[in-house]
Amino acid sequence: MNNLQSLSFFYPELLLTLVILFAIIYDLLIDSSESGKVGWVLVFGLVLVAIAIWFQDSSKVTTLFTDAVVLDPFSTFFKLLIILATIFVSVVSLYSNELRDYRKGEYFYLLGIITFGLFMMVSSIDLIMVYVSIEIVSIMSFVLAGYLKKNTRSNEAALKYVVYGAFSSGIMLFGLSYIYGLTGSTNFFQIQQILASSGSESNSAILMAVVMILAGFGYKVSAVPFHFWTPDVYEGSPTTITAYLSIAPKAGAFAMMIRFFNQVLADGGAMSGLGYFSTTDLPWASLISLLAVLTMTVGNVVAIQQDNIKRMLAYSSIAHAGYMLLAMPVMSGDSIYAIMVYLVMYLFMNLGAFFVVITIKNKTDGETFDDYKGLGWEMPIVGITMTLFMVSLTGLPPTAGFIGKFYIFASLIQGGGSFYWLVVIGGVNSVVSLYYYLRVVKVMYFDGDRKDSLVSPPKVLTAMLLATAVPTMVLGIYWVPIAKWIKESLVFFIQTI
Amino acid sequence: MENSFILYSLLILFLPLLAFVIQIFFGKRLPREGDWVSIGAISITLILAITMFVKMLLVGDPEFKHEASIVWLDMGAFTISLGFLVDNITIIMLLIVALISTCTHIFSTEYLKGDIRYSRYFGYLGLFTFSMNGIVLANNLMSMYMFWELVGVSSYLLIGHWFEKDSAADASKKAFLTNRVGDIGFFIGIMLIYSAVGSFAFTDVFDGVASGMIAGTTLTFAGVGLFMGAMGKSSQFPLHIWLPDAMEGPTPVSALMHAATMVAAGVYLTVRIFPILTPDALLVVAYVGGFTALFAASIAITQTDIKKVLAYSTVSQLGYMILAVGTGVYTAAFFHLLTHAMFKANLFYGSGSVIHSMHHALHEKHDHETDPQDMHNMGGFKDKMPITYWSMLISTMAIAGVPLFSGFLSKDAILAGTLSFAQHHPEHLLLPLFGFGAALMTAFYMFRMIFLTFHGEPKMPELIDDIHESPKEMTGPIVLLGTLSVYIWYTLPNNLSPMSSYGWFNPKLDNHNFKGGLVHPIDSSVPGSISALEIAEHAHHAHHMAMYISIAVAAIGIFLSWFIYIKKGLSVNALAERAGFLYRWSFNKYYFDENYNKYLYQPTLRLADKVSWLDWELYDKYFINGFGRLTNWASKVTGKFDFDVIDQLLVDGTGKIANLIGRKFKGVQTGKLQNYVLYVAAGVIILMVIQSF
Amino acid sequence: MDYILSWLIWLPVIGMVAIAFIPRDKEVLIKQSAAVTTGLQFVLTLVLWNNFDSKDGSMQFKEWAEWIPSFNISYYLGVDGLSLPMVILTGMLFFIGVFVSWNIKKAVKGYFALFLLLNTGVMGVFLSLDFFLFYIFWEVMLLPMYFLIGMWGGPQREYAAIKFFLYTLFGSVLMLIGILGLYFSCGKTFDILELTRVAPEALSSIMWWGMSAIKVIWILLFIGFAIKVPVFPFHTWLPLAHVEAPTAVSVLLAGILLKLGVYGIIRVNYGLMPDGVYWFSYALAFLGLINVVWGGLCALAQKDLKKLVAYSSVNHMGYSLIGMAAVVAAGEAHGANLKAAQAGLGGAVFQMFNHGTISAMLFILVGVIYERAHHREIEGFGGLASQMPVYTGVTAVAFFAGLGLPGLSGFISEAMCFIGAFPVYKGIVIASTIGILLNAAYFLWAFQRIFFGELNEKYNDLPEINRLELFTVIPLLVVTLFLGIYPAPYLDIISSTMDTIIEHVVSMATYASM
Amino acid sequence: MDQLNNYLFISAILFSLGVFGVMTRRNGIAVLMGVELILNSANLNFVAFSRFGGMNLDGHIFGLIVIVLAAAEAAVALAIVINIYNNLNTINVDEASTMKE
Repeated sequence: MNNLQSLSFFYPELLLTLVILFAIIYDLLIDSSESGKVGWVLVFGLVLVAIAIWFQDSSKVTTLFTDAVVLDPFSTFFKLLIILATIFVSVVSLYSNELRDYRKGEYFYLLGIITFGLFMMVSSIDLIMVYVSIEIVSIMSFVLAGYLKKNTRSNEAALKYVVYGAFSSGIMLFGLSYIYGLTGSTNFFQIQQILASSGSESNSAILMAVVMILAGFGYKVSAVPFHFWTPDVYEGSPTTITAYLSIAPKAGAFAMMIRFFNQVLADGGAMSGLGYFSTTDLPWASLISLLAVLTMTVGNVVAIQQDNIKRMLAYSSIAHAGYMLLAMPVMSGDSIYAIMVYLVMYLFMNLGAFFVVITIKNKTDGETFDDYKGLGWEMPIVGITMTLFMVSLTGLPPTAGFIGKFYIFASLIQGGGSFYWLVVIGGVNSVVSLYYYLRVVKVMYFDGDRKDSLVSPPKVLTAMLLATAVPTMVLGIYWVPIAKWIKESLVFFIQTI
Repeated sequence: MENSFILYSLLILFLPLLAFVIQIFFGKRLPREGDWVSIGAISITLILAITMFVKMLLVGDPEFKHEASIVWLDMGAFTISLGFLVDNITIIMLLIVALISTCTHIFSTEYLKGDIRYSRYFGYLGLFTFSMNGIVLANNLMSMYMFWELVGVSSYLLIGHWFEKDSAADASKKAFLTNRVGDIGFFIGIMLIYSAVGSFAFTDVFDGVASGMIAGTTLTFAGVGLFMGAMGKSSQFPLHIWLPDAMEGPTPVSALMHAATMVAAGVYLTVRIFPILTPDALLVVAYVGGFTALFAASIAITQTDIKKVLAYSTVSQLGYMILAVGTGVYTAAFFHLLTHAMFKANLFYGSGSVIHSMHHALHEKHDHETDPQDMHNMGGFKDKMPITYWSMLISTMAIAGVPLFSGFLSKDAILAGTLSFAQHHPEHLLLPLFGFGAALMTAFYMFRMIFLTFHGEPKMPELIDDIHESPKEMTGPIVLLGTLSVYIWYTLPNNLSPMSSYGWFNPKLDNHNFKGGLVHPIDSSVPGSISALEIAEHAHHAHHMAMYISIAVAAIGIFLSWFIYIKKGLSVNALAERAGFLYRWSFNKYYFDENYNKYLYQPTLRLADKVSWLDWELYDKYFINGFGRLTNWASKVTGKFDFDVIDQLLVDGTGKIANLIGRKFKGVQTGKLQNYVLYVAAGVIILMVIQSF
Repeated sequence: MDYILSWLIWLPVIGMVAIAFIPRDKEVLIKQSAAVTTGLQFVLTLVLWNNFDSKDGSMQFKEWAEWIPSFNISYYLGVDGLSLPMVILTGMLFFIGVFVSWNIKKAVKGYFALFLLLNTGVMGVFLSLDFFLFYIFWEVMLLPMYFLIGMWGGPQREYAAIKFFLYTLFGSVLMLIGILGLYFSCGKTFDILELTRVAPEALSSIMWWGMSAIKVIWILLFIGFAIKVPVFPFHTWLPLAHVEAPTAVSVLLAGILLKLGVYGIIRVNYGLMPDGVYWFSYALAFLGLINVVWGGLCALAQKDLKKLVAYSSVNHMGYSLIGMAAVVAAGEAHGANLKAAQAGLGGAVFQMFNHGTISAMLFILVGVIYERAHHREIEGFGGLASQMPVYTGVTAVAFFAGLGLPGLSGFISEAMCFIGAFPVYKGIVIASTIGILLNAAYFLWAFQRIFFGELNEKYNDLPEINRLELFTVIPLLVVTLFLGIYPAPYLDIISSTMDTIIEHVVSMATYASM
Repeated sequence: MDQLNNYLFISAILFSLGVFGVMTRRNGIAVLMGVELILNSANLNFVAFSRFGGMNLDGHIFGLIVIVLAAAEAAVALAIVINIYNNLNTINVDEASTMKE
């Protein structure tokens, strides 16, 4: 489909662009003290975009812009997910004390641009688009990570992020260049065709290239050993941005990774339920399995040592990336489904946990365990929701986190005996994770003095906590509609040449 | 008729329980702390028992037997029935229990007057009587086992009546645990039998054995297992250790339980299960019994505590009975059980009476140091306590086996059985030697006790004025039981000769048949065993010889005792010195307690400590928590690795090395060049890989 | 009657919500609400019992509702002779537990809310017929337990709580894997009854890593349950958790939560993997033996009374394991000895109940003395019998029940376990009869040290056990005594179901070479 | 083919230099230059493949886009470094290490 025709299928993105432009202009018109209004503009705009996406008929899968991006239910699902995360984060950002002293207009439209980048990320089927979308997201993230200009930690986070980010995307680019060199194309499907028809003599080059590309993906989903930026950046960035980084780019990167592995390195047959069939005879499954195991183990194990809750959550997000990666090697429809389910569950519980961190930081200006002492008594709603999030992150029923893990484990077990060891390791890991998640609960309830006076956070924050807590709870008990929706979204564009 | 026996049995069983319940809940609030409730209940059971006994005599049928049972536990195929078996043995045993129990109740009203737990004491007596009757009435192994344990508990509670004393508390625990050792065997025996026969009821078990459902070694083991229960309860070697310690309980309790009834339960059990004991099992029984008889007697010789003497004497006498079962004359064992119950209970009452008055005397003198039970503090009480003295003397003569007294008859029957057994099995000559040896020692130490207590000069003259005869609540039972130690009660109405045990109890052998008497031995169910009649005839043939020997032996024992303690023909101390280690061994009960403590209890406790340490300090702390620690350690190391190795060493380190080398060569350029080359080399490798296609 | 099981499960949640709306300073009202809720639930369990048809060995009062169709998950409840006694026990102990915790001072509202949540979890596990539901309830118990121990417990409470949580979670993760393995290899269903029909055959043809799937899944599930039982070597959480937990929680932990393990093994492992039963039965009996001996020896060595009681649980649950293993006696290989199987399995199930009442009693009594003396060192007491005669009497009965005295319920179940297991595991049973002795030894020794001897002067004004405490102990005592004398009511409930289980295990076992 | 190999060789060297630079330089600007080197090595690859591999112009386009993005990235990165300099008075990467385990 050529560029002009494509535009008619591209209206949600165009709408988003308009919203961003409007926000930029609006920001120029208003006073610094009112810059929060830009946030509402963004939120409102995003809602519109979401409606647009929701009513856009994506069931007829199609490629746009001469096969650069696709429109399919799979991308629609991720777009909605990303919008949801962005809306949550935007609203909370308005009430975060960290950002109080800064002009916020930029902040919000940068968020908007990231959203746009993520839209591209989840729908790109061309190496160029892959790189461009990753860069859009990354560059905006660098800025946002360093948004607290006067805060040296934020600066430091930004610096580390930018160096790591640029470096890994550079390496990825180098890897992409080899893929291009090997196949002469940047289009996923053509690459797949050529790889499938070529013999095994170029395997070593492919392997190297894919490892380099994995560096880029790994950096985005923060998989070990490309995760080193994560703790520092998460700790230093504004907490709202940390929350955002832990969800949205991760979701986008997963979407991208699924597409890449499923359409470039495999035969795309996963959707038909046939499971993974490698285009080349290289052991992608084992490679990703190894990555997944390393990721969750390192994430969980190192998280135990943390004293800073934000940093702990950073490691926890590494671990969760590991759980999701766990389902990747199966590459069956169910495993992708499981990852998608997990992402939904993860969105609520992880955002919720970060919102609690923000709430507490607003109150005590601290984010270490000591700052949480006795909090459960002082702020009952915060305490209870945090407990719920922690329990959910551990993966205990009846919470959303359990359902996510349940789907992941189920897809692995369905994948057959060769994946059982992954399940066992995943299970043991969740036991380990219990230790540090419960530490938060312990500190909140068991440590410190019980205070009789109650403190309540701002109403909007409370509402946001509930807005994440209620789904975390409810989805743990009844998730049929979500599962159904995801199931329907599990259609992505497959070009047969 | 049939119904009335069962009904009476039910009443006999449950009345004491009722008394127990009333005492426990309301005893303290009743007038006289409710002792009349217990006495009333027990008296009714005595009346009922006597009624049953009389009825039994009237029926006069040795085969007399009533059974009734209910299904207690029903799982479909697996069921347990509980029930009564009322036959002559049962009724006689019920009578013994009821009689001694009543006596004990009455005796106790005086003996325990003013005790702080007076009502509870009577309650426990009720509980005991209930459980003991339960054992007696049981028609199956399971319910017997259950009451068996309950008896153990009541014994525990009564021995520990004065639990403030550590020794009493220790003794009660020891009694229970030692019994439990035996009970393990009992239970294993039950399981062996049940898994083969599929029923617990005696009749089924006997039939099962007769039909060969269980035989050979298994049956032997089952028999020995059941016998282990008896060993525990009847305090047989090597489980005898608890009974002497049990004397820490109030003396009436010792009389009731640790002399007459409870300890006899073991004998009762072996009598009951006699038909299923294989010859091998019987040999085990015989040797254990025989050895215990001699062994305990040898300890009794040197004891100075009056109750300890009686305790060891009880152990020894129980050994006798067990020996009798083992040699096949099990009705003789039961007969001895009967006579022994009377005279030994009486001896305990007598000793209780003595201790009671000693206690009072010491109390008057405000002396709380002197041991009121030590015979070395007594002497010359004969005139002060004539009733006690004469009754005890009668009982002593009975136990020593002097003709005209009951013990003579029963002991003679046992010894005859033993002797005949040895005659037919010469390799087991040891058994009669055990028997006669024990008889000799019994005569000796019993008279030693009498002489030391009642004769000679008072050892503590300052007390003698305060020594008085006990009140009639105490002397009454003493007189009664003393009277019952005379032979005539056991041979009536058929026989008045003191030399023959033929009477209402024992049958007469007439023309290869049992005639008269209510307790006929029955044939063993074990196929191929010698018949009861043959055993009886063998014993009958040995009867005279055994009688002469036993009279001689008793006479020698009594004479020696008189010679040493009255005539002072031999110095006790000199004897003790000359006997040296023998004396010390005997006096220290062969160091059994010490050795058990050293080689059994302490190692067990140490093992427990070790296991607990292993469990908690090692397994849990290092293994289980080790996982946690490992994770933690891994966490630290990984965290460190993250920062130190990757960040500091690899990333910064390269720079540092570069700097270092740069400084060394005073030119940054050179240093960098070398690193440069390194990375170029890496790049070249990448290229070479690509060139490979 | 239609939704009685649902009522049983959700009633505590209603109570919890109600408590959530009561201001936290109205402590009495909170306690009363908890008492009313659990009381109602207890009454409901009795109603359930009354309407239960004991002749019917299958599931009764079934409730089914669609839940997650894509995974074939349903809300499926039912009760049979195996679960009914446990349900009654749960109702009773939670009701009593409210009164045991009447003197809780800290955060009353939170305590009772969590208490009721725990109640729902426990009840749910016993009544679920859907494996997924079962698992959810299983896990729901963990968090309240964590808080109850960690917040209201003794000095080492936090350590104990997290240890309990980690241990149990480890087991339940393995269980989850097992459940999923079953789901995918047995026709994608979580319905336990359906699995019971399908699994024995379906599993026998599957191999994983050269091992039969039966073995793999058996082990996974067994470890999950064994940690709850607790079976040696998964028992070390127990002494700690019991010791640190507040009295009421110890009561529930020992009284009900441990039973979940045995219940799970019988319901799930036995139902779904009869071949596994045959394969594992010796190991099961052997583990039982170790539990008996190890627990007994450890109890003997304890200086802390509560720890002693805790180890006694290890010891007592060993009997249950031994009895359970006897179910194979009904198979051809052991001469179709139905009697032994009935005795063993029945004994094991009876032992669950009896240990529930007896250990609950013991923990309450330990709590009583701790409340007064503020310590639990066995050596630190002495002579209390003269100071607190009623307490002594009650404790004596409880201890005697613990050591398996005839006339008290523990004896019957222990004897049944032994008798049942004996024909199959002679050596193991004979070895484990040493437990009879150890039981008596540690209880009597402790009893002597606490109650006998001269009264420790520190305690000559120690108050006697009060009415409230008596009220919590006496019902248990009565049940123990009643079932000890007349076990028929209990055995009536279970016997048909036991037959069903035995029949199922024996007939469904394919004796496939595993 | 030989010519392609030459280009690949050069790009590999550039890549290695870039990696080395990123890893060893303390100066923030220099580190960013290392990144640029990496990106340019990739660009070189793209163009070389496109030119010598007998392929379409995708490679050229890719190269152009990368240049644009590299510029944007560099702008942002430099802004961050400047900000660091404002706050810490240094652009030494090592000194920005307040966050560690």
